[in-house]
Amino acid sequence: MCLAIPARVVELMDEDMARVDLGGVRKEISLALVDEVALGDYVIVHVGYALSKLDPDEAEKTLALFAESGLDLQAIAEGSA
Amino acid sequence: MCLAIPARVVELMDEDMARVDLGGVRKEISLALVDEVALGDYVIVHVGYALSKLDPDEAEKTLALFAESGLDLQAIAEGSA
Amino acid sequence: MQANYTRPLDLKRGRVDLSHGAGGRVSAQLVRELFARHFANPALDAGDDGAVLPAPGPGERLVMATDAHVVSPLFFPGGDIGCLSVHGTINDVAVMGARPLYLSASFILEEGYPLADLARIVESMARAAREAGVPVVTGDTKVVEQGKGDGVFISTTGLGALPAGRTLSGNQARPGDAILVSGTMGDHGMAIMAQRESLAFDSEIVSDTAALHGLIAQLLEAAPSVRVLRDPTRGGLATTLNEIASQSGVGMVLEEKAIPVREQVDAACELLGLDPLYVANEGKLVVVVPAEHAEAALAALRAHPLGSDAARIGEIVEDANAFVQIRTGFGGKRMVDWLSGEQLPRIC
Amino acid sequence: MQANYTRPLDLKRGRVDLSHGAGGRVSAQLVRELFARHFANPALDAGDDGAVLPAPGPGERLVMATDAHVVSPLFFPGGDIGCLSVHGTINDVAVMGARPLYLSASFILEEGYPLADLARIVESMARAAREAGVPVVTGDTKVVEQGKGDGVFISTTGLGALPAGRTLSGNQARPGDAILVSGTMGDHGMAIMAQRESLAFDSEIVSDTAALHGLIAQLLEAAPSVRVLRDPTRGGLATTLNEIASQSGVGMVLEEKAIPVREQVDAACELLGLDPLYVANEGKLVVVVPAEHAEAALAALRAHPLGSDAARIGEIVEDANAFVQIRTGFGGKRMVDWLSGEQLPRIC
Amino acid sequence: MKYVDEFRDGEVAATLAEAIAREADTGRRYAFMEFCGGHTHAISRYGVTDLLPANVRMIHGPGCPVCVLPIGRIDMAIRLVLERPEVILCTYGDCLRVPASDRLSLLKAKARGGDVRMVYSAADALALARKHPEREVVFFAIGFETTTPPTALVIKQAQLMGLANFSVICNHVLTPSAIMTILESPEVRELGTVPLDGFVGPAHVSTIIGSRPYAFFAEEYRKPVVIAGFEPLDVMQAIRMLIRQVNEGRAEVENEFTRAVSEEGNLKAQALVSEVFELRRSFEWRGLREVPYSALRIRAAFAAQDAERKFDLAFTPVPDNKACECGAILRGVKKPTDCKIFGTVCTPENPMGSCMVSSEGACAAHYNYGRFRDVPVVAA
Amino acid sequence: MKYVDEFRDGEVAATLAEAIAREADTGRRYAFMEFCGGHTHAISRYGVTDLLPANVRMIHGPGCPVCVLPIGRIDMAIRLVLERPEVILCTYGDCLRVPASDRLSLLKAKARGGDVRMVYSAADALALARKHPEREVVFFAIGFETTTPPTALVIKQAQLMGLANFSVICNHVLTPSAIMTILESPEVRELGTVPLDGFVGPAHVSTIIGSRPYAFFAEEYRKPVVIAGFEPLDVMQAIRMLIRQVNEGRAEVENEFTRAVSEEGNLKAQALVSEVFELRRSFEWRGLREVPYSALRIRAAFAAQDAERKFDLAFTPVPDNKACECGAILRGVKKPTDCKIFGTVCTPENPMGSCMVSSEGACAAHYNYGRFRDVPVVAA
Ligand code: SF4
Ligand code: SF4
Ligand SMILES: [Mg+2]
Ligand SMILES: [Mg+2]
Ligand SMILES: [Mg+2]
Ligand SMILES: [Mg+2]
Ligand SMILES: [Mg+2]
Ligand SMILES: [Mg+2]
Ligand SMILES: [Mg+2]
Ligand SMILES: [Mg+2]
Ligand SMILES: [Mg+2]
Ligand SMILES: [Mg+2]
Repeated sequence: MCLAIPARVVELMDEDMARVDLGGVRKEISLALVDEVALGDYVIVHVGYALSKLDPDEAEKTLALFAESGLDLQAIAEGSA
Repeated sequence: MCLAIPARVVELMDEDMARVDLGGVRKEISLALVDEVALGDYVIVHVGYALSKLDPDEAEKTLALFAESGLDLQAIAEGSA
Repeated sequence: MQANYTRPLDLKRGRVDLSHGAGGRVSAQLVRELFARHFANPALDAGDDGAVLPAPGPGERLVMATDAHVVSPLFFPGGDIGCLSVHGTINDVAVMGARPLYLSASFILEEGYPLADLARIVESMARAAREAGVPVVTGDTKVVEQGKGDGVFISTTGLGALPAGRTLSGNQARPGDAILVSGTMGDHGMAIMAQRESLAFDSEIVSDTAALHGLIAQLLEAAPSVRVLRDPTRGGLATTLNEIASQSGVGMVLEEKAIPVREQVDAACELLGLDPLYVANEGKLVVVVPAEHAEAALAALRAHPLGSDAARIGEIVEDANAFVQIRTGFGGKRMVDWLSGEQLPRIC
Repeated sequence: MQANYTRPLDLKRGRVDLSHGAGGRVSAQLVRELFARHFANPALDAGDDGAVLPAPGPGERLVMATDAHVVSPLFFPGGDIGCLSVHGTINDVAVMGARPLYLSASFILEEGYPLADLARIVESMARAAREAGVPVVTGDTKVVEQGKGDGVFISTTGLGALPAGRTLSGNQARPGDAILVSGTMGDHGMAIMAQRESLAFDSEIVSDTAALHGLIAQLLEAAPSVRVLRDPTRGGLATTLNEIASQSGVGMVLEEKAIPVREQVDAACELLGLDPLYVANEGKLVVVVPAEHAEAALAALRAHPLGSDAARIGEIVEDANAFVQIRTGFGGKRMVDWLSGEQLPRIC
Repeated sequence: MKYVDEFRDGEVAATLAEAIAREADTGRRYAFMEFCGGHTHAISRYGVTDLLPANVRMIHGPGCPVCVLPIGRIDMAIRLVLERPEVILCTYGDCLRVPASDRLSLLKAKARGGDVRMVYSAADALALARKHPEREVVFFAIGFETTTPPTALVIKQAQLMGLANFSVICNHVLTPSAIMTILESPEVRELGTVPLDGFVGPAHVSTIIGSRPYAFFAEEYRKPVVIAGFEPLDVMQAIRMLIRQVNEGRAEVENEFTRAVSEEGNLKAQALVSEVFELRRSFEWRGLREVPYSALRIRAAFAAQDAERKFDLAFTPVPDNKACECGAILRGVKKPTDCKIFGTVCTPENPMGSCMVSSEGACAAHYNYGRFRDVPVVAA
Repeated sequence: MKYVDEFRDGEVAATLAEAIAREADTGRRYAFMEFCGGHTHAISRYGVTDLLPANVRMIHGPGCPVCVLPIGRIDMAIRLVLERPEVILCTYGDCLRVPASDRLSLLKAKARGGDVRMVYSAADALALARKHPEREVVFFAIGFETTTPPTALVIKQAQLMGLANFSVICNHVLTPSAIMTILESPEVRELGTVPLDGFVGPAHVSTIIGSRPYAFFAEEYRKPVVIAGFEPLDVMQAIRMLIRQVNEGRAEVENEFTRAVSEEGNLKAQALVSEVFELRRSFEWRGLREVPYSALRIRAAFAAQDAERKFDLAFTPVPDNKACECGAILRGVKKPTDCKIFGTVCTPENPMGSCMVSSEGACAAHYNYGRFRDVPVVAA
């Protein structure tokens, strides 16, 4: 449920509107539900509204956590080799 | 102007309506503009309304007048022969 | 569970919806349960993007003709859009002198149209194709939103084989040729008009919709010298004759009294202020034939059930202006021009 | 006075009205000043009810295919209904392995449609036909009242010649065969969707509409063993593969990562909740070819400008249930089913 | 069709033609105007001219309600239906193609999204209003005295039913005023400039108004009038009767159409018309300009049914094409082929003047039925 | 696509799969419910199950707002749009095909002449109302906490603009109440009957409500919850985190989706929602029956924007098909293939129960993506 996707704000417009970019596709959305969005921020877009900002640091951390399992695996593989 | 055609009343209906026949085609028309129309009468129909009754005797007389010219012609032709 | 089950189409209460035209499982089902079922023939049954068909015999050329059918109402006395769409295109192939071989059919359906009515149309179409011996070998179906169509539109394309050496064309009429028609004028158009809510009248007028290739075959056998054949559809006899006159660069002189018109069609025309010469036919022929073969041609037409009211109605004359003239039953002369605008009932 | 003068069509400010479809002088004018002018070819110019055409060579069979075109909007990035209606039908003929020869076109116009836009469509159609070398040899035009059509509908029928001995059909796929596509998936459908008022987004996505017979000729020369060709239009690649699987009674296993999809198409699909495998193409091929000739076929596709993104995307397997499976880029496996219903943007 | 076919008989026509030829004085010319489009149509359709001697000439009058409808009235209806989406504008088929300003017509306004519908009868317009209470149904009514009574009837019925969504744009015009205008034109008044020896009087108009209103013309202007049916034999007989009057120096109202026309006309219909309508002080006729007291408007008592009041519609006159010779043609001074743009700029598909608008107009009738006579048959 | 593609990486997936296999205790079975359809979709779409060890089983929850929408609510909208021609009913694409009574759906109601339109956004519905002042625009709003704030916004905007022709049928439902209902079901409560070892918590719902509301379940019912993004790597990581909690005997709320979800959520959106909406005492969920305090309705202060009040709409419950096993499937007791009519009477084209309605429902997901596993590959 709740199809939403991170997109980058490429233009701030009047009336809480913004243009976002997703893989080269651009769409006007509303920022009325989130505060303090800046150009270049990623926001999570749902039915034409930004629901929240996306935190790039946290995204990196999560990706690092995934990778961690890879490292573990590698370590173990090496250990067992 | 004023396309109108003689048609025979084949059915008297409610609310001043009647069904008329023209060469086998039947259509509902209004008799609201003419008085005392009887079954079998011919009426002059225009935009779905009877405008007047057609007088069969007068029609015969008119046809006879046409024919008269024919008789004349013949008489003259014979006279000149 | 069944691996690939689909519940059968609801041909009683169901209606066309957008999914019937979306190209997915439901579209495939509509094709399978309705179109393929009724049109059944090997080329269509293959279920490919195109039909593979035997080519005509050696020396023969192809004739291709197409018509979009948009009649309203879809069902009318004497027929419906289904059989009409078969006859209309077969006739365009046949008047070129060709043996009609195959038909394609493309449907544009309006969202909300009852499947039961669609089924009746498809059955009628299949029956007409079967009776004519001309199978519907390929097709396509699209669905448009409500208010963007009008129930059912059917475009058909016909393919035929033209024997070597035969040339029938609107440009072949020559001064001195006789003009024949295969029967009464205006039946189809008037049968449709009688159904229009705004004009409604009662009559026994029925559409003449019919496939004419049988009649034509008989005619061409008896009178191979026939120069022009055409079916006087939209625009009626008047417009068809003007087309031929202008293609051939000749004039015509018609004999009004000789043109067969049913009494009821005549009467309905009087009521509506129309001229039967401009009212559409869907099962009639105009024939231009050298005068010396006119009687043979006429006899051949009359010998066929679809030509029993055939008549010789006039002749081709020299006239670079391509005027079609008519000697009225009254004794005068006038022009019969192209249909101007469209046929609208008049009060004046 | 001039004997038969008609003022030229007002192609700047004029609009389609019912008289353009009534079959009279105005209809003839529309044909003459617009259709015949742009499509100009001897068969059409004859102005008869059907076109007389040379038949294919000895031993060749005919292929006949038809499509109704009802796209909205009528003009879209990369094309319009005019060129689309030429490409779509040429492709259906070409995927049967036939050389496309002739097209017929049937127009259903909505009262009120601007003649200037109609002229653009006809020009585009004529250009597409010219570039493809496949003339529009016969046609028909009807006009429906406003609110009973949607601007312009075009049904085209194509005729082609199939060389002796060639059999391409959806029922020819065999276990072990390779599955190729000639390029990126979903471009056409997404180019259209981007124009819909309710979804509007900006992108550089353009329709891939193109005539594929040149590409196909090159392919069949390099890999005559090709078993199935099909253009994955409505319903997209997913539905086309399911059609082939069920016609041939085989299964398929696809490699998701191998299926080419443009980044922007992918992104637009994410935005709308759609799957590019179900989005329509109008200039792409699906090819089923014995594995041993797959690389030759791929090379031939890639050597053609319309096949530069061609890819081998999977293989045919034994499966009487005709399931199409896919190995996801993620490492799992799932089915790719027929399109169910129609493609609607989702929020969930 | 009884009472129709007998009056179209070619054999009788031939004998009548002989009689006319015999009775017409070869030493003089006869010019008669058939006022009505119905007669114009019959003459062209049946080729009556071919049956008349060369010295008998028929002049086509202004008696086609479509032809005389001024552009500004159609403009008014088009503005209404395009500006107000709630309006269903209904009218007779004849009105749909009448050209208006900006290359529009009601048919083209329909193509631009206006809800314009053809009706066969005024009653159908009323029915439409009952069927669509949420819409405003406006009936664009045209016609001479013949077509006026049905309009009067539906206006009265709408009032009785309290049908608030039905109204009428009244364009009904009067025959006698038009005849008068022609007789008052300088060319006709100055004897000799234009020969006008008599009138073939209206058929169906006269079923309503009777034969009496024509007496004035006969007496005041010394012009014979013969009321005639619309079948071709009626027309020929009327011509014959006119020739006799001219020959005998008479100027009377005679009635050839006795089978349907009486002296007093249809009193019931007349009463209805005067209950609902009153005279307009002046009304523009296409081709004839402003004609005093020549049209009807809806009485104040039926104001709710008067679309002109209800929607505050204003009439803006639009000048005819400068090259158009309609006025002169309608007065018998010129023939269609005397117009420089006949058959080139002005054709039935693109009429420039009123006479080309409906097939009953002098120019359209000549174009559709007679123009082959203007060009020699050319060998291919 | 940045922040998307990285979370779908097949190579990372393989390493995560290894990690899960390593960490999962081969001596026990794990059953986790992903509440959200978004997770169900990701699992099916990417074939995540193939990357999980055999003893880790995912149960598809009721978290698809389309699936849980009761028939009676759609019936209500259909009645409205078919009975009142002035109504334009707009809704998200997802709702159009949801089957209602009498074999109808909004799409089929459209085919019968109802003016039903798809919108991409609540803002589009509002724009439609401004564009068509003569019509009544009714927005049929569905969705969980994610989709509710936009609806609240347009209701407030409509009130501010004084837009009298815009109203909303509110079908917004609440995630925590649904989770509670599942946890309160007899099978889950009676330990052992149904194994339910933890929840993958909603992604986008949580961007609005934050992670805090789930603490209650973790503490009260001793069920671990891991909030996860909707990308397949997010799901796998969440499963790994759930396995760890189970292995370590913890029952905590953890957040895998920290890049978008905070503890407190989107306070601005929350404030807006509570200004416009209030709790419904009870609401029917398809498959779960009546769930207390599980949905929102429009506050009296916004009554003018409440289509249920404005048009006096009444909800009539419609029983689910008797053979349908949705309830049991949603509680994890049964699988789609346990339903006798799965894949025969009940298919995505003719769904009988809620789980077949949208591609995110358990039955539809299995039908569309997984049914090939149920039948052996048969040689032709
Ligand atoms: S031809 Fe046209 S412009 Fe000339 S007089 Fe006749 S109506 Fe007027
Ligand atoms: S298959 Fe259909 S009927 Fe059976 S449980 Fe699933 S949704 Fe319900
Ligand atoms: Mg044709
Ligand atoms: Mg035809
Ligand atoms: Mg034809
Ligand atoms: Mg197709
Ligand atoms: Mg319709
Ligand atoms: Mg096709
Ligand atoms: Mg195609
Ligand atoms: Mg195809
Ligand atoms: Mg045609
Ligand atoms: Mg439209």
